[in-house]
Amino acid sequence: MTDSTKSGFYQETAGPDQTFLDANELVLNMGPQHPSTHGVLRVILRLDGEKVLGTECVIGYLHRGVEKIAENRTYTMFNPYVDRMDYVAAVSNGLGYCLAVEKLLNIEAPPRAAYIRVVLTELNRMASHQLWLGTHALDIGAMTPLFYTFRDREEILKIYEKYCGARLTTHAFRIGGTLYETYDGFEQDVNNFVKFVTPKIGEYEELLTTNRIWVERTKGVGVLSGKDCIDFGVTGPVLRAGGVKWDLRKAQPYSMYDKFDFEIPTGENGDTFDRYIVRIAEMRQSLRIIDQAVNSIPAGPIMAKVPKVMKPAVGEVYVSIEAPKGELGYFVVSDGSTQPYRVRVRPPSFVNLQALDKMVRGALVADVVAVIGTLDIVLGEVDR
Amino acid sequence: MADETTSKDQPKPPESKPAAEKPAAPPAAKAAAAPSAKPAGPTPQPWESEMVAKFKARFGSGIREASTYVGQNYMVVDGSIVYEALQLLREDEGFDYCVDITAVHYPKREEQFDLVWILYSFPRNERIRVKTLLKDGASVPSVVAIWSTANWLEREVFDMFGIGFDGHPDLKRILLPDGWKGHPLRKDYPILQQDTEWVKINLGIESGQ
Amino acid sequence: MSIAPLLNKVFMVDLIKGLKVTFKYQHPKEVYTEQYPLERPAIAERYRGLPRLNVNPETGETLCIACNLCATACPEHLIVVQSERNPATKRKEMTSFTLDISRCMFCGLCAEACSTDCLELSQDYEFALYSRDGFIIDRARMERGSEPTVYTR
Amino acid sequence: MLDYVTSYLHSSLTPGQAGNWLWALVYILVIFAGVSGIVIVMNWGERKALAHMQVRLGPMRVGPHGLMQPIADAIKLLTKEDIMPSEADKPIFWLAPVWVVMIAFSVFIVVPFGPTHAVTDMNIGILFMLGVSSLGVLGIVMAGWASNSHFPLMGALRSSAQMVSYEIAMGLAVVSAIVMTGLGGIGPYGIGSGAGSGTLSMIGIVQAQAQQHVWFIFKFFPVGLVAFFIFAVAMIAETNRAPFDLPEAESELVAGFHTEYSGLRWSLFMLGEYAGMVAVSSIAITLWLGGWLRPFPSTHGPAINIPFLWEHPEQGVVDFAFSFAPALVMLALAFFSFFNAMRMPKHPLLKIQTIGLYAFGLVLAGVGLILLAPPVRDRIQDIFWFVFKIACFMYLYIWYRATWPRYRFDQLMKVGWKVLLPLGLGVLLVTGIIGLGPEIAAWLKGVV
Repeated sequence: MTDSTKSGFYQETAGPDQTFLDANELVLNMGPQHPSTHGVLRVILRLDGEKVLGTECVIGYLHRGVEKIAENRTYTMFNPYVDRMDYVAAVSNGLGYCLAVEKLLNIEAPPRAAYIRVVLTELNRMASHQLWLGTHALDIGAMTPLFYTFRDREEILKIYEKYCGARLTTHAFRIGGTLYETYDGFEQDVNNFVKFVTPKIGEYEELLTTNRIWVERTKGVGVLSGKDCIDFGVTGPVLRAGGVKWDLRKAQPYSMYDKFDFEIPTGENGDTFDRYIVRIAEMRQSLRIIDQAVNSIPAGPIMAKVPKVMKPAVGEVYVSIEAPKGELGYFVVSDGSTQPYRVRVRPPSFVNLQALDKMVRGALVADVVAVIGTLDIVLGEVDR
Repeated sequence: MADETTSKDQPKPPESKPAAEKPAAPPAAKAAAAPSAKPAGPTPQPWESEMVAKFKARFGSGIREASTYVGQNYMVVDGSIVYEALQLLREDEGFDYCVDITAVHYPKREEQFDLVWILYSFPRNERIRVKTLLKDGASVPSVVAIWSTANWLEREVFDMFGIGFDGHPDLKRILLPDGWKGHPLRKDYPILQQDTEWVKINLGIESGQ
Repeated sequence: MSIAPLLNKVFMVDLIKGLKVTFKYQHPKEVYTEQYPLERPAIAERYRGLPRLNVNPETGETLCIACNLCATACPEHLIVVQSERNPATKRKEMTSFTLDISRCMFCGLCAEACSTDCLELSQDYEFALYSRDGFIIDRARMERGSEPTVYTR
Repeated sequence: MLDYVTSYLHSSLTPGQAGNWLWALVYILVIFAGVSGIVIVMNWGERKALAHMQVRLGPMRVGPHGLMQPIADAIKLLTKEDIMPSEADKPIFWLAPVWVVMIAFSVFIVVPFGPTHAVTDMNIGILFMLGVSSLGVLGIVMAGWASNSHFPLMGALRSSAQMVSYEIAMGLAVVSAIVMTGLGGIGPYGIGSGAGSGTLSMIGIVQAQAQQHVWFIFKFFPVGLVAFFIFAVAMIAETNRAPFDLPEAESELVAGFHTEYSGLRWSLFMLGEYAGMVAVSSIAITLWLGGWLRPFPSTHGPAINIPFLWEHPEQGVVDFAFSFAPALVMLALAFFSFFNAMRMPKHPLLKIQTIGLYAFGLVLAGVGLILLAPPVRDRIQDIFWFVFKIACFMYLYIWYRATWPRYRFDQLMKVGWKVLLPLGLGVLLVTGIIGLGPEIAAWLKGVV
C-alpha cells in the first residue's frame, strides 16, 4: 500500500493537523489483484471508515497498444485483433470494425450476411450480459448465478464454435460480409437455444430480482441519472437505466437492425437495480431479435465484392455500433494504402468507467464492488 | 522469441510510415493490384446547413472547412476558436454528448496533429466531427468543463500523442505508466525502442526479439 | 403496504424462491461439468485449432506449392516458408515450413490465404507444453497433425 | 484403578459431574476428534453440495467422488510454506489462529451429545457457551490487527461490530428458551401443570423439553419458532457465514481478516470457523430442537433420562422403530455408495476409484450392521440424533451460501438492531406473558 501515497489526493489529507486519535483517512488500494475488479483495474479508495470519500482509477495494466498494432497491419490482418479488446463480446467488436472499413470502402454487406451478423451479434449480447450477470451477482455475494449463466452461455459458445471455429475470440466476420456460410442446423441450434434459455432467464430472476438482499444491495446504489450519463458520455444499459431511451440500433440503425421489431428497455432511477433490470430485459429483447432474424435469413451471397487487396480511398470515417456495453466506435483514417493510417477505438467500458468516481462517492466499500460490477467493464477494452 | 520475419525490418527510419515497408502485402498481389486503377473513392462534399452557416457567420475564417464525407459531417476549425465553437455546439446546438476525443499524427505536415472531437446530439440524432490542426508542442483548451467525459479522453490523447490540454484538472498519463518515454501513437515512435531499452537494462541482452 | 407483499416479506417468499432454484439443481442429471480427460468435448468441424499441412493421401506428397501466401497473410508474421526450385520439374518446392504457435491466435487467415488445400486449421486443441521451446513447430509436426494426448496412470 | 475406570460406566452423570477425570479426558479427546471429523466431512460435503447446487461436480479426482480431498487439502496446507508478513505484529499474528481454534473447541465442553455424553454439565452451561463463543471475535480482531494490512483490518472491524450486535439478539432469543424451561406442562401450549425446572444447564434444557414433551421450537407456537428464527439468523452472523460473511467477503475484502494468512495458520482459521458453526448449531439444537431427543419426543414419556433403553421394553413400539434409524441411515449411505460405484464409468483410469467407493460402501454397511446390534442400537441413538441435526444445520449453511447474496455492512446492522433486537424483545415478552398466563389471569381477577 505504500505506492498509493504517490497518488494525487494523498498529500492533501495527510497534513500536520491530525487529530489526537491520529484518525486520518484510510487509503485503500483495491487491485490490480483483487477478486472483483474484473481484471486488472486498480482503484485507489480514500475511505473514512467504510465510507468512500473519493476514488482514483489506475488503468493500463492490460494495455497492448491495439491502435498502434492497427497501423502496422493491413485492414484484413487487423480484424482478429479487435476481438481481443472486449473479449466477452468479440463478435460485436468485429462487427463494428467490419462496418467501419466497409464504410471506408463504400461497400455494404449483402443482406444474408447482415442477417447472420445480427444473429451472432445478438447472441453475443446475450453472452456478454450473461457473463455480466454472473460476475455481478458474484460481486454482491451470490455465487450460484455465475454457474448458471456460464452454463447457458456455453450454448452460445458452442454455436460460435460450430459457425466459425472459435469460441471466444471468434473472428467471425470479414470486411464485406462473412466468410462462413451457416452450417447445417444453424437455425435449429439457434432456435433451440432461444427455447432453452428463455426459462433460464426466469430462473436468474427468481434467484435475484425479488430477493430482499439483492434489492437492498442494488436499489439506490451507484445512482447515475440520465443527465449525468450524457455528461459523462456513458452509454449502453447504464444510460438506458437512467431513463434515456437511446439505442444505436434504433437511433442510427446499422446492419439491417431497422428490419427487426424490438423495444428499448429503460429504467427510471439509474441505480444498480435498474441497470440489472434493463440488462435482463435486454436479454429478452435480444432473444426476440434472434428469433426474428434467424427464421428469416434471406438467401443470397454472404460476401460483397471486396478487392483482394483493400486500398480504401483517402478519408476518415467514424462508425459506431451498440455493443453490449455501450457505444463502440471505430474512427478509421485511410491514407490510400493497404494499411489503416489510424484506427481509433471508442471503447464503451473506458468511458463508462470514468463515471465510477461520481457513482461511489459517499457510498460504502461494498458498493464500490457492486458499482464496478454494474458498469460492466472489461479491462481488455478499457486498456486496449 | 524466434520471430525471424519481424526482427529484420523493425528498426526502421522514423520518418517514413513504418507500415509501408513491411513485407505485409504480398509482392505478387501488390503487383496485381497496382495496374488495376481503382475507381476513385468518394470525395468530401461541402456541407451546407443552417448550423454551418451560423457558425461561418459567427467565426468567419475560423471555420476552415465544413464537409461531408460518406454521409458524415465534419468541420475543421481554427485552434484559436475551438473551445468557443465546441461550447456553442454543446449549448446552442444540442450536441450534448461528447463521443470521443482523438488525434491523428501526420509527421510530414507542418501542423502535425489532427485533433478530433466526435460529438453527438441526442435531440437531433446527429453526429459531427470537429477537427483542429495543431503544431507539435501546441496545446488546446480542455473541454472538461463542457463535457465531463473529456477528462479521461483528453488524458489518453495526451498519453498517446503528447498534446497538451490547458485547464485540464489532472493531465497525466492514463494508460501508460508515469515513467514512459515518448508518445506511442505518434508515427515516429518506433515500437521496439522501449522494449530494446528495457531488455538491455534488465536482462543484459541486445534485443528481446 | 398491501397484505400480499407484507406476507411475502414476513414469510420470506423471496428468499425461499431462490432456495428452491438451488435445491432443484442438485439433481445429478443437472451437472454440466465435463470430466475432461475421460470425456472429450465434441469439437466442431470448423474448429480452428493447430494448423496442419495436408499431404496427398495417395502419394504422401505435400500439397504445398510454396507460394508464401500464408506467410504474408499472417498478422503476426509467424510463418516462414523456405523453398527451392526443383531443376527437374521447374517448380518451386517447399523445403521447410516453420510456425511459431506460441504467438498464433488461430485467426485462420493463413488457411484462408492458402491457394491449395494444404494449410488448414485442424481440430487439434491439445498442444500445451511445459516450456516455450517446443512451440516452434516444423513441417514434420504439421504434416503429422493431431496427436491426442493419452493419459495414463 | 480398574474400579475407577469401570465405576463410571453405570453412572447417569457426565464424567465432569461424576468427578471422573479419566473419563472426562476420554470424552474430551473423543469430542475433539469427533468435531474435527465433522469439520472434515463438512469440508467435503460443502464442496460437493455447493458444487451440485451450482451444476458442477466438485472434487472428483482425489479418491472416489473426491472423498480423499480433505486429506489431500490437509497435507497441502500442512506442507505449505508458512508465511509471516514482515510488517506483522508477530506474537499476535501467531496467537490469533490458535486463539480462534481454542475458543471454538472449548465450548464443546458443555455440549450434550446425549444425556450423559458431555464432558461436564454446568449449571450455567448456556451462559458458558455464549460467553466463551463470543470470545472468538477476539481472535479475529487480533488477526486483523496483527496482519498490519488494510483488508484484514477492515474485516476485523466488521467482524467485531457484527458479532457484538448479533450477540444481543441471540441472547434475547436464548433467554426466551430458558424461560420456557421454567414453564412446565405437556405439549405445545401446556402451561402451569407439571414440573418446570428453570435451568441454564444444557442437559437440563433438553430434559425440560423431554419432560414437557415438546421441542421448544414448537412451544407456544409460533413463539418458539420466532425465537429459533432469531437465533438461526444471529447464529449465521456469529459464524461469519453467507449471507452475513462480511468479515471475509471475498469480493470486497479479498479474504477479510485472514487475507495475510496461509498454510497451517489459515487452516486453523478454517477449522475454527467450521467448529464454531458446529458449536452454534449445537446450541440451537439443544435449546430448540430437543438436543439428543429424536423427533416426536412426546411419546418418550418421562423415562427418557434413563440411558439404557433396552432395559425398558415398555417404551413402546415407536421407540423401537426409531431405534433403527441410525443403522438405516448408515445402510442407506452404504447403498448410495454402491449405487454410485456401479454408475461409475467403466474406464481403466477409474478402476481404483470404483474399488475405493465399493470399499467405502462396505465400511459404511459394516458400521450400519454394527449399529443394528441391540446394545449399540440403543446407546448410539442420542448421539446419532444430535449429529443428524448438526448435519441438517450444516446443509442449511451450505444451502444459504449457495443461494443468497451478501448483505452490506449497514444493512447487516439494520437487520441486527432494527429487526432482530425488537423481535427478540417481543418474543421474550410474549413468552413471559403466555407462561405466566394463569397467574396474570388470577391477578386480573383479583384486581377486577
